[in-house]
Amino acid sequence: MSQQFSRRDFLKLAGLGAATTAVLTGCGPSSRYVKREPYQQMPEYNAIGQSTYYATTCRECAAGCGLILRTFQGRALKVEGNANHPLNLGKTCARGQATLQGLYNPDRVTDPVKRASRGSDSTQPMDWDTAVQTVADALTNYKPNEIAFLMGTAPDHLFDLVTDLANAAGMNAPIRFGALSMFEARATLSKAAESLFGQAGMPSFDLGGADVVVSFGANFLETWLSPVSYTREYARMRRGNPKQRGYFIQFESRMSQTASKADEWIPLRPGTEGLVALALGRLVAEAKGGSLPRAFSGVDPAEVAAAADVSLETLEHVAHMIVSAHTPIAVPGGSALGQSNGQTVAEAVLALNALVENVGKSGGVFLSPLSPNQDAYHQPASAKEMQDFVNQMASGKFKVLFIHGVNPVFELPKSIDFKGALSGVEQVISFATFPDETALEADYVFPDHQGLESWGYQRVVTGTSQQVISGAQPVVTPYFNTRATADVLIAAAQLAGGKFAATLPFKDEVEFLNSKVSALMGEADGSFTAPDPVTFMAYFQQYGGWWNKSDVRVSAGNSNPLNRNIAGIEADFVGSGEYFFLPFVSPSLAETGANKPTLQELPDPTTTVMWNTWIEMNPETAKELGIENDDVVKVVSDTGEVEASVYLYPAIRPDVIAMPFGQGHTAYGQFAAGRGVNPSDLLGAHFNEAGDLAFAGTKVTIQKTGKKRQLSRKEGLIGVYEFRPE
Amino acid sequence: MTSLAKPLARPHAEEHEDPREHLMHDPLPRGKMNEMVMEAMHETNWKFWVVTGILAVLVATCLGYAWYYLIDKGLGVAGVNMPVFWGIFLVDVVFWIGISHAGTFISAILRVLKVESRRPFTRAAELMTTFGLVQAAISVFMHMGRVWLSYWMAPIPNERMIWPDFHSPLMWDFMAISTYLLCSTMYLFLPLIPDMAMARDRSTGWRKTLYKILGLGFRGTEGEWKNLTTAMNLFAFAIIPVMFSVHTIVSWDFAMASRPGWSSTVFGPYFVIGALHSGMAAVAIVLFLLRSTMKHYKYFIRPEHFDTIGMLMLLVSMAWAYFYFNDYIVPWYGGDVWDKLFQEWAEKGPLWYLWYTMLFCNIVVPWSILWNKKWRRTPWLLASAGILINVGMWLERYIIIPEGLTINRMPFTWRLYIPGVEIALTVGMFALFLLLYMLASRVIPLIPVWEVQEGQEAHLLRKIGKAEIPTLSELE
Amino acid sequence: MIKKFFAWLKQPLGLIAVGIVFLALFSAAVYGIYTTQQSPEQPIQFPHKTHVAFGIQCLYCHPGANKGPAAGLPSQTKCWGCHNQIVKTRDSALLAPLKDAVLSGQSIQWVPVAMVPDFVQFNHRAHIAAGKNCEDCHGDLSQMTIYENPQVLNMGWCINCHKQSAGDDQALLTKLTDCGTCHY
Amino acid sequence: MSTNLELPMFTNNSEAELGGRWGMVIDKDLCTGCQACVAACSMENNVPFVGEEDAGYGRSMQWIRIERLWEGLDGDYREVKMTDYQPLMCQQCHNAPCEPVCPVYASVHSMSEDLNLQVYNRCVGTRYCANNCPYQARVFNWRDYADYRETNTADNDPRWSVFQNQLNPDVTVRRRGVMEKCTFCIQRIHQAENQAKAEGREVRDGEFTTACAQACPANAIVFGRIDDPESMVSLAAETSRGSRLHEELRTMPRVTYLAGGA
Repeated sequence: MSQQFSRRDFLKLAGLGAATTAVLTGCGPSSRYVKREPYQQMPEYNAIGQSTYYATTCRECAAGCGLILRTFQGRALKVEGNANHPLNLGKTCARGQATLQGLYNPDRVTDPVKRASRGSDSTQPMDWDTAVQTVADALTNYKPNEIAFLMGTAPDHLFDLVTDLANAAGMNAPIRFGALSMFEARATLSKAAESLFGQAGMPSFDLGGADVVVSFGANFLETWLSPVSYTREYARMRRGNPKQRGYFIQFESRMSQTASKADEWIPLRPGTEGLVALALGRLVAEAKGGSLPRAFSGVDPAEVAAAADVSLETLEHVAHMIVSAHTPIAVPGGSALGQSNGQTVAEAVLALNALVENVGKSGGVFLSPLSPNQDAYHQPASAKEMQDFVNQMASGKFKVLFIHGVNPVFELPKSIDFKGALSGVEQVISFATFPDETALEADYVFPDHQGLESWGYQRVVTGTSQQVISGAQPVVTPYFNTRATADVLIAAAQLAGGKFAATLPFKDEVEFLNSKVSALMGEADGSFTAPDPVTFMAYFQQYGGWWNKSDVRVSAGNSNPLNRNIAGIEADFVGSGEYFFLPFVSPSLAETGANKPTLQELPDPTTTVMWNTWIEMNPETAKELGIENDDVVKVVSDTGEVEASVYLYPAIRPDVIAMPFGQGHTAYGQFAAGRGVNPSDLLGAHFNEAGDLAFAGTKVTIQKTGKKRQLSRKEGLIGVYEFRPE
Repeated sequence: MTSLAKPLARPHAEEHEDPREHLMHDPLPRGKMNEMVMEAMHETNWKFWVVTGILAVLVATCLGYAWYYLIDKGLGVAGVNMPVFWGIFLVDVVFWIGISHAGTFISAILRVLKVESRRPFTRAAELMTTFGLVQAAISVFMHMGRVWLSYWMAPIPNERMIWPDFHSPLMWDFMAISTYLLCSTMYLFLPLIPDMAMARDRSTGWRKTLYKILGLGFRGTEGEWKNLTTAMNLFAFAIIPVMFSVHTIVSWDFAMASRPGWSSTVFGPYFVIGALHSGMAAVAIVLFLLRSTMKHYKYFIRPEHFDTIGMLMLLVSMAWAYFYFNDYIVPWYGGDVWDKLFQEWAEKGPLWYLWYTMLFCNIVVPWSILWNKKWRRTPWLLASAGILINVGMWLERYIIIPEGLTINRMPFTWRLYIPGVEIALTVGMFALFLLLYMLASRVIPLIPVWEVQEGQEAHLLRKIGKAEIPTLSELE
Repeated sequence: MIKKFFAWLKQPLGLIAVGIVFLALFSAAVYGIYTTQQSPEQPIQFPHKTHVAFGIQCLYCHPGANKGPAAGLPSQTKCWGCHNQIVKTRDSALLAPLKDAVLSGQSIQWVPVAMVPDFVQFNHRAHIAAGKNCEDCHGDLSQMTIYENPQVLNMGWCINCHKQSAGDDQALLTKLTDCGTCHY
Repeated sequence: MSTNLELPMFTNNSEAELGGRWGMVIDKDLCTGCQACVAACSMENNVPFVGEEDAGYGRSMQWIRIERLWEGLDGDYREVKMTDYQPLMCQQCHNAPCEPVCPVYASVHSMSEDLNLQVYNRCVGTRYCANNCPYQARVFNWRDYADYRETNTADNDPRWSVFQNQLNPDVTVRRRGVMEKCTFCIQRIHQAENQAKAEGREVRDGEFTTACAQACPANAIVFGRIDDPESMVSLAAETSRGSRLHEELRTMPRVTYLAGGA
């Protein structure tokens, strides 16, 4: 008996042992479910198991940073900066890093579709031949002046193509717009430069060479113009000179991310930035001696200090800093320009630069050089021009509207009723990659490739003193059934025949690109030379663009910019509320980030809030109103109201309410839709002298709702605000 | 302790009391007593099954399903987060190990010190040890992110050259708990043998088979008794250091970590005392429950036993208070900023009431009730105090673990802990404990009948003669 | 009932039943391991031994082995490049899947055999550089048609070889037994 | 069945070799808090996103977080100052408190690279290492955040798995119940070392860098060999502005923070 038992035991043990071994060895029959596919034909520049790197250009904003994409077996894996690219020197911002999530995103428009009715989700997939035919029909069935193009600020090659097409066929000139250009007040800046220096262009600020930076609301570390290059220049200002660390003063009513890096953050009353700049100019001019320039003669620093709620000592101290500095620089930007007197502010601040004689010098202001294949500076449409455009749409002037790369339904203030005006347009064709709010209002969506699947180039407008045209090439084959808009237009133009076909006599987008770029082959100063156009284009893609080697600092044409009046008017504010409303662009979401989950989950640098919209409010104000953290309040302006949770932000003036722009989508994919609110709903159609939206020129009231909604914060409230270790 | 050890050594001081109040002085025939115990084990009314059913459902849902859900979805369904990586699971571990302490303490220490009044309730306490440890082990496993790999903590020889890390306090914990579980189960089993033999002779059917196996063929010969007594004495002495070490090691999980509020040298004895504090209280509760639900147990469990436990509770409570304030004052005086912040946070943070409740339950309640002999001898009052003390001790662990983890050296990360599925699992564990206890009450005699009889006989002997005849246990 | 069952188990018949149950479990486990070590069903029953017999080097078809982590599969055009020129194979029924794949532009779906789990970062190049030959791990391919693993590719096997390779060189042993060498 | 306990990885780290191997210098004066490093790290290391609710509850998985605190909160709003942004990742301590507490050697010191390793496939999820990390640099996979399989979808959208195209094949995708943390981009270290070995040379300074340092627009992060006194990271760490976090704990971190203006 015992013998039998032991045999049973043996069997039992053996069975258990075998089963355990099977589990533990990780033999995983799962290997049987995996299939491996060899290359049909191995690309010759590929090596098995090795990553391939492609140079291209980032399309998350219009700055035009050069990227190097790591790809592996046909998939794009990682965004890295192009170290040779003069704009970003191998660096990227968070949005650039996340551009892969725009490429591999489940919510993309996968096929060309016809929408059942505007605004509805139900669509009918089409094939590309029909789609191209639709575009061709739209081009031929309407009079040229009934056709309009609305385009985003990127990419430039498509804009050039459409411009050529429009010019040749007599269509309306394409108009470009973007939320960033609206909140950057680009038009204001370039017009101020023109009026002061006598030459239009985008001023560039050489922070890296300066030792004292006085910024008036410029959020150059966040989204302003070219954040990567300005961040690099900021670092150079701080530590570039081993002997002296640059000093940075920021005038802003709220401590933005940029202001948080300032040595001195001087909160002033919104709308008084121009006055403060003029007062500083007067104090500096007086300290320097000599005759007082006309530009600064009209202000009284003491009055300005009172109006701006800043002590006169502070102003004198800043003036002293400027006077004793070697290369001081003053930077206007952000909310300072988004006032009813934005252009005056810009002029006053630029005049300050003229006063310290840094225009065109290292560490000073210069006009950004034009791109190599560009003859004049084209700024994107200001909000005023957009309003005119919308009015024309509403009046039925346009029968066909092509939209590419921009989402005006979301970005433009509700008071400029883009969505409503679309009803005046018979046919709306969108080339959106993503089903955004505007694509939802279009009759057809013919999806363009995502930026990483596209050819193209982007002109670098500002941020470097070199002339740069940044090249883009597809790093992966298109993931979905999309087609390059340039290809669609070229094909449609061929179908349409006549002038259209004559203007675009190209086989495809690449040929068009060659025609635009290979003209640079002859330039002697270029970053590379090539004996023939084919080699040139190969280099162009390989290096990620073309740029000239030497610096081109365009300095002012006007010899004496200070001999003029700058009216130091205070800004007007619209609305009956008691709080200044200050929208700012979320650094991580900006125009195009909201559909990318990684960007949604990036904490805001100053508040560390993720995934949602918050309302910044000074704790004092909140105490008066009986509001606590995470209470939902209603912000009401003359033109709209939004509800969001409150963040008690200690570094904001008590009379200012701030809100980030970037959330509040009603479409644009599962990660963006229904999340947060859009502060541009609160903005009225108020413009500054240059036609830019006076986005910071609104006053609002705050109403409690009694609701509470927890904000997702990276920080712990307890350690940061409540039980703080000393 | 010596005064406790001889409650009957000075009977004349309490002459006004009815001597029959003491179990040892109120003997019944052996056969009758055996019958009483067997009857209590056999006779089960519908209320018992209703309660068992409810508990079983609770265990199946709150423990079984909830745990499945936890494993399937990951620990995200629990409330743990960054920085509170350890939540209620670990609170439960420490709590149940604490509960399990009293069983051994009462049984082994009182056996070693020959305290007569221990006799009827050692079994109940020892059973608590074993079942408490089962709960503790379950809690540890529930806490793990990948419980299906928990066998990696065991030193299994393998060809990968990987061992568990014996530097890790968790490893010591693992070892200590398994040792303690093994020892305490054996220590539970040894005194059970004569009772199993007794039950074997008085039952039929499957019970007979069961008791036959468990009784190990014990027949009560002189040699068997001798061996059994030797074994029990050996175990009683040996298990005491094991018991102390286990909870000391549990405290090292915390004391060895470099966290503010945890890295304290007093944690070893402090945790042992804390364990006894909650364990004593739990014994009081269990005795009250047994006495009020089991047939005939009012005979075995009497106010005098509650009196003994009540005195122990008071003593332990005072010791606990001493250690607690020792642990409190040293960092307060020492001046480490993080330690101080933790104290401030516990007292003034959003969970301040937990801190005050803990002090109330652990100090005010025992000190205000247990000094009075009459109150001590009131079973329900003692049981209520026991419940409060257990609440207090649970909160004490809650303050140490989740609240302590909130405060670390990176203030940016400080965040509150909101329990999730842990609550259900904790309820399920309590239900499992009760269920195990109730089922055990149907199969094993919860009164060590032979020990009671042994004591009574010794006292009978003593009463017959006029001369001072020493008690049996003093003879040993 | 239970008692009866246990009593029955002690009878010879019961013991046989117990034996059968355990044998079944045991053979299931053995079969489980066995299947994982067998060559699976492949789209083309690729005869390694024929190719080796022709004198084709491993690296000709798996050129990644000395360059990077993966040895790689030959692209279909590479296969077809040879087979297209050999009349016998050009029209062979056995190679019809290859021909179809090449002509239609579809990929052949090979089933990987020598696989390590996702959490193991294996690099062929380092092993080739250390002087290992293909057959040291993959066995003698001149005897195989479809590839099958000559041994269980598990961690014990890896470590064993690593230890032997290090020999008395402590620094190398450190490197080769470092968890971070393979797991990250 | 060899169980040799005398292997190097089981021996305790002595203070004899304090030199270290890989190190990082972070200039807090330059860090603008732009989160580019966080995004770059997430993209390189397959760090998943966790959604609004979990992120708000302290469960976001990012291996770097950028901390900032406030100064002067009790005074007037004009006096409020934000402290410097402090990017915080695993400090790769030489005497790492996370290592001895792991019962299964999942948190283990790499003796060959002098880094702290987290061996995902060994981790059983006791989370003791995270408790004992004075820097709170460890993150835990509370759920199957990175599970983009088609059968396990967000809102049962089969296209969910589109995201997995971007996963880096050089880095393990972690499942639920596993601790993880910054690895100093060990996959890049290995790649560079393999390349250097194949070419018969040492790894050159600046030949490769971590994803965060690579992305940082302000060049606030410098990574490299700290056993080479001439490397950029050694030179940067030498300055008087350098300090390490919680030096009083003697953890000997490999990350040096530069602070202050001078």
